[in-house]
Amino acid sequence: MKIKSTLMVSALLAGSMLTTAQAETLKFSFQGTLNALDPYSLNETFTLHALGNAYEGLTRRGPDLTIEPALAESWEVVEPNRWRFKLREGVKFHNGNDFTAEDVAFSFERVRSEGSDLTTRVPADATVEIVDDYTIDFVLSGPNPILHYEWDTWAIMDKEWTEANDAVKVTSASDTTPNYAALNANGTGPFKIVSHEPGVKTVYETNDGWWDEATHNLTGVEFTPIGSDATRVAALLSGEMDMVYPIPVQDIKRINDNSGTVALTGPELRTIFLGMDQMRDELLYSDVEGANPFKDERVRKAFYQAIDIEAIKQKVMRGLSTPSAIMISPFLFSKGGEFERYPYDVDAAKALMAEAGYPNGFSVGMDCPNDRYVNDEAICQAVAAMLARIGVKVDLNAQPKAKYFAKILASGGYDTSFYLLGWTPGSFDSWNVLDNLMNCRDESGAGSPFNNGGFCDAKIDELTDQILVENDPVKRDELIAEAYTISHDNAYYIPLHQQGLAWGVADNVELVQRADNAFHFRFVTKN
Amino acid sequence: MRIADIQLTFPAILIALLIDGVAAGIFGGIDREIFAFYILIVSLALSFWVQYARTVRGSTMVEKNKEYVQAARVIGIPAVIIMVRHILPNVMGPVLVIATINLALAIVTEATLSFLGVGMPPTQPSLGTLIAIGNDFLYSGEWWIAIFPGLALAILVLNVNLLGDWLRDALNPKLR
Amino acid sequence: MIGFATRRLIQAMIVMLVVALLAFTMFRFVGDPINQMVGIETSIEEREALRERLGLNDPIPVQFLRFVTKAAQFDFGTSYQFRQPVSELFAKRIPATLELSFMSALFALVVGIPMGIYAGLNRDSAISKMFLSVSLIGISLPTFFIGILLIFLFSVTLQWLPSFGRGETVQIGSWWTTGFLTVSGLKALVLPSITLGLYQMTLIMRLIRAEMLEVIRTDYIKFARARGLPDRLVHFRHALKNTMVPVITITGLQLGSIIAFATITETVFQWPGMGLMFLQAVQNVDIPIMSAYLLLTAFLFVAINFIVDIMYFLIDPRLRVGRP
Amino acid sequence: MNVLDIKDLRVEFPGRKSVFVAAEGVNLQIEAGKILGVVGESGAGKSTVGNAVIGLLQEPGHIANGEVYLHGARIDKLPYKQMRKLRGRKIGMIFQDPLTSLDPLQTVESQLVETIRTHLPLSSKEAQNRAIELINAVGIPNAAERIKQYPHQFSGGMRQRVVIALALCAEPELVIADEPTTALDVSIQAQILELMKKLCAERNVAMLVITHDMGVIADITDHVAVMYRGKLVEYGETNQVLGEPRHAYTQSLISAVPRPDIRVERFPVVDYIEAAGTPQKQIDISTHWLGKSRDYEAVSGPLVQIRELDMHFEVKGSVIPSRRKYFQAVKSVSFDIEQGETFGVVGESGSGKSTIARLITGLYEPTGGSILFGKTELTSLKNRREVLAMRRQMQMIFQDPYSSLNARMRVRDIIAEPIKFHKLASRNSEVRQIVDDLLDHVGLGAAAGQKFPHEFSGGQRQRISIARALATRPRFLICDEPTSALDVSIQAQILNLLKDLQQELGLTMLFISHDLAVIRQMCNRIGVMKNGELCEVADCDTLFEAPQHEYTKQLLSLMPSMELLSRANLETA
Repeated sequence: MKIKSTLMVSALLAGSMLTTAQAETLKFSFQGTLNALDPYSLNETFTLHALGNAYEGLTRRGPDLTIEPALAESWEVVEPNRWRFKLREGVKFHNGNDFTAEDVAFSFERVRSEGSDLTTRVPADATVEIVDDYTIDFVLSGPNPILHYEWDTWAIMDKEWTEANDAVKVTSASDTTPNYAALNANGTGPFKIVSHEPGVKTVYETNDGWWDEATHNLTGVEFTPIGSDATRVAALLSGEMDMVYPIPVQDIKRINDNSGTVALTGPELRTIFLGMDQMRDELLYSDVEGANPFKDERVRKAFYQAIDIEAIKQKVMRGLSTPSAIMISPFLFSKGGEFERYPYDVDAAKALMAEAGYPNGFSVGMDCPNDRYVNDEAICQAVAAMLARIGVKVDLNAQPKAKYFAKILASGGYDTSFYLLGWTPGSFDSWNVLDNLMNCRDESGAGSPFNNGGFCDAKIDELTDQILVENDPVKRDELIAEAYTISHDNAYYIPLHQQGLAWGVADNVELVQRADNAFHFRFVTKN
Repeated sequence: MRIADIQLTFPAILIALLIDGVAAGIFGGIDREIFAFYILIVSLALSFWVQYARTVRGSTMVEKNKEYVQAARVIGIPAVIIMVRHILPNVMGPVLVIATINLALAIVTEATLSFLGVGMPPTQPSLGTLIAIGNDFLYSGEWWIAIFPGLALAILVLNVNLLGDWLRDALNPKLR
Repeated sequence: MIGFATRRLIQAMIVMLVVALLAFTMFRFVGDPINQMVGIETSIEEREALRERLGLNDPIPVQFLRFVTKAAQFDFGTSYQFRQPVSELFAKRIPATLELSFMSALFALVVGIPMGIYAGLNRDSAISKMFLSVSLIGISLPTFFIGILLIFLFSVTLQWLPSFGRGETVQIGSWWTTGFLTVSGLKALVLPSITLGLYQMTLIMRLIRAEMLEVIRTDYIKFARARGLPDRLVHFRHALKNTMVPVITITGLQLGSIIAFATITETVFQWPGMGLMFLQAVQNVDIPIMSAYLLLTAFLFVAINFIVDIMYFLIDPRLRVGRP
Repeated sequence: MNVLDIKDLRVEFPGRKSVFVAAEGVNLQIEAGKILGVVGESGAGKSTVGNAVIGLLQEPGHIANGEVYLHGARIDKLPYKQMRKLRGRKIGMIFQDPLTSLDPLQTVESQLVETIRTHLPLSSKEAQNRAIELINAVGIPNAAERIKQYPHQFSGGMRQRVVIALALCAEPELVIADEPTTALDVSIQAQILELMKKLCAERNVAMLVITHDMGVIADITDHVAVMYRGKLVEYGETNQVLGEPRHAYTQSLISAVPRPDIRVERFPVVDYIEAAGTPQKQIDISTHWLGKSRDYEAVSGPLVQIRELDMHFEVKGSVIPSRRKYFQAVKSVSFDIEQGETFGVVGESGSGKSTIARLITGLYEPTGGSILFGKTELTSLKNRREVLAMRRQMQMIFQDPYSSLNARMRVRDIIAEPIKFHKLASRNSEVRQIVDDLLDHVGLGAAAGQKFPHEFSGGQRQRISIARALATRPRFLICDEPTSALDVSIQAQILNLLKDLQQELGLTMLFISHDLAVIRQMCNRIGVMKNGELCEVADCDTLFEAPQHEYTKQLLSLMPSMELLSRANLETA
């Protein structure tokens, strides 16, 4: 009886809630905020894709991340160093302006101008040549088979609109006056941004003049950031939200058990791994004096083998992770499946430690973020506990990401001995991983800036350069595999897993969960 | 007292947050696991001292005009000794009362700091950290992770209050 | 009175300046803003260039001077993350925080005062003892936890009240938005106000009770009874009014901390107020927002203190006339 | 017919372990227009009787037996609501302390009007008029204006008038006045008593006056009841009871009252009075530590010479000196205190007499003038050792026996503190011995040292204060109203003790009091103070027999007449 009355009340309330919103308005929430609307001001997954519903690039990616034509109908490498893009005709910006090659050329200059956070979208020494209104050439200094890999998140802006509104200069943090483009959006995409209150709410409306046929049935979208995990989940459970992400792994069961909601999970592209200082002669945070144990391959392997990755998967990630043997998701590298992790073997690890001269282990400080990756702090705790079994005492320093990154990156002088980090190659290509994480670097970070441990393997550097200019896919993949093998054999990094994606969705909503954690409204239908 | 007034403009939680930030900035190079504990203590202490200062000041202003203080002055006892031997024991009552309430507040603040991600390191769990962690598990059906530390805290606070009441009476010779 | 006001004003300005200095110095250590302003792949040189453009490489006194000069003209700079003038951002967020704080204070007073009076007048009754114990449990649970529990109960399980946000708001004037005028706005206020006001309510209740117990013992209450005045007059006109002076002091101070504690509540309920913005700013090391927030809370606190002092004058006639 | 008739009243206060009987077998009657006094010392149960009549006994106290009739109607069993209606309407009450009896946050008018309208069916306008009339009737000028003011804007005496007006608000038939003048200065006290007497006669009100002050009884009552430990020991016409007391307690009580008209060497020690104990061990002063010759420099002439002493307090501070406001507490006061004499200073509250004491002991620093102690100029002492040497020679006994002892120290430690501090004894055992002897000497017994101050009565605490003052072996003792908080019988004991000590130890004393009668018993010479100025200095007898200054004459004229009081016991002293 009681249940029945509760149900009645909730039904009534649900009814009253529904009447206030149109049935086809999608309400969703993400943990972070959408700040400036300028598509070049922040190179960050959520921002790029939230804006990607209003702005489009020359290419786009489908549900399975394959590259599709978007504003460019087709493209070809006409000469090894010259790419020709045929642009789509009849495309209009939200304000009614026509989309032409002028706009692409303008966006090309703007994206690599000072203040842009997306300068890597185009090579620094490339130039652009307009062939005609709907054809444009990109001229490079050398071959680059992955030139367009990240162009789905390089939004094409309207030259006329940007110039008219005095927004040619990219909105940068150092600006003292707000840039028009930071508060308004004018793209070609399926949705228009009609109101934007940073950190509070962003409202989208369907763009009826979109060039492509709409597969969604939405009239509008409301985005509200909710920082607190529990509140975000509550908003879904109470029916106030149609979709929220990410959801904590421990709440997946609850969301599935709840009638009317379901948790969508899947592997993400981001690889979580452990890095070790292999550059300094003595570790900053350790009781080992006069030596750096991480310079010894046996110690690195001992650490590797001491970690029970299955336990982390089951206990910490609640099954929602894919243990990884290499530094990239198998989705993004065809030969990824050929690698295997060193087996979990405490005795072998102990033997390695003894062999390396640390039979009783040593102590080491570990840096860990506590608000960046899925259960990041819990993973570190688990790792610390596992390493204790081989005598390594880990002093864990878990901090919010603002402090964490300031400490372990170049800006903090790579102030770490042992750290946990996650990496998604923006181009979905291994070269990005090698270039950022595995090449030699100097103390200021020139080279691979995110090789925090600072290991240096000339062979990997050499391979990286070859991979960049190798246009033959098969040969290229072999070179990549070779680089990863070197890393694996030397245990330069300890890859842990690809973390899982977890989205909470109302039953009446159908959508596509892409492995890059991007949410595109054009795949959504709401009944 | 002006300093106290200024500090009152910062609520305890912000002070703790800021001190924690500053300490981490200054002692960034030192092992956090060892120092987090002390940093937390210092930041909590620094955020609560004002209340004690104000209360003691209020009581002292009353006590110092009492004749026993004047009697001590007539004997010639110096101010410092009068403060320590005569006034201090007589102003401890209200201090104990706030202390008992503040103990709860300190634990709660510690929990809140953990909620904000700057509390105790995870390898040294505290009641507050437990509640903050359990908070994330409330919906998953693992309600006990947060509820039991919460209950423990409530019972602790209740007991400390009773202890405080008892202590206040026990230290007062009038009620002995 | 005017002398008093100017004296307080000068004090207030000194307080504000010190707060500004403290806030400014402390933020140097909170973290590196640059990391939060750019994507992870941005190169070191670009980061350095940005740092230089922001003036973060200047000596701290120079930065502080620049900050204070601008702040004096209500220019708090541009937010690093939102890339909008901080003053505009705050103008949009202030109504949310003030409405929430107002409702919490109201809740604390409306519930706390009667409970305090009851517990003061009937010190040995079972209900009074229950009030006291329950209130003790109330203060021993952290705000965020209470918030989540309330959401769990009233939003998720019963689905009576919204779990986040302000509901629908109505624009009044050029910049004030209010949630008081819509049903969803009022519904949205309920849970955050209770969460935020619970601690203050406990405090006010305990304070009123203690003061009542004191006042009830005074001669003038005895005399009022001896004159045959009905209990209603004795309790409310004489006793309650006399408990009000300390209550106003504490409540005034508490109002300041309500606004500050709102940071946590706003985070839990995704309440689009200043506190939420502040905590986000802390996470992202958005120094302009952090400094402006601290200055603003300090200002509000000073303003509230000032109002409290004025209220003393209204309530206590002994302060109203100059002494001979 | 009697307005009030109390028959066989018994009031009990049940405690956790036993029942405390606050009043027992009390029978009293008052006729309209008459005043009945109930007199007794603290704890005698006199206030209990008043509270029982008006139904305001402190919980859990209750009337266990007996009946109370008002105009023949029994009122002790009335339900709460009906009793409340009687209060203020039929029975008015006046409390002791006018400073705390009025709600500080309400105007006098609103307190009057609310009381009037509670009891009488008047419109607010009518009630207001009645309030003004009442205020006029109790002798406050400018009633219409002053009524709008708040209690703190009235002086103590004026406030007590307001309290009386409030008590008379609804034309009660009976007024209970509980110590109505105890907190007031002599001159004000006389006026208030006069007013009460007048109103009582004019309005034909029966009045029950509860007091410990024989002067008040003698002044205004028609009948008097003497209470001792909850029991009525004597009841009769005032003339008879005071003039020819029959009960031994009444006799001893009366004999302990200091008289302004005659001087006695010692107050008679009356066995009936609660035993304070006599020294359990006689100390031979000539050999004892206490009497040991002190290494003080010899002085010829006056011990203390005060010249042109000035003291002002800053009332309102300001950065600009011209805007500061001062209160002149002591104005150009000069006098000498001879060695071995007791110099009395008398005056009303606020006259600056206590300020002088504090200036001499160094608690305050004078703003002008000089204080010569022996050959040392106290105002110019800089060296700490010299200051301490001076402090040791003069000690002070304070007024309030409750706050003058640190509640958290044992009595032994309190008394030992000055000895240890000034290093007057070489060993701890010696200190202990001295403390024990001192306690014995002031009549408490060495066992008292173990206890805490709160375990003692007011009189006993004052003895502790005296012991502490003696612990530095001073040659100059300042007594600031040492007995004003004590009952008469205790006062008599303390005054005797002080006299004895002075004689034994050859002390010089400065004795400050508002009570002329006490001053007369204690002092060789007297100075009269008013508003910070010394009006007159004269020998004790001269001052009382032939006062010179107008103010002295006025003060003397306001003394309640004690002629009624029996002199029987005085001769036995």
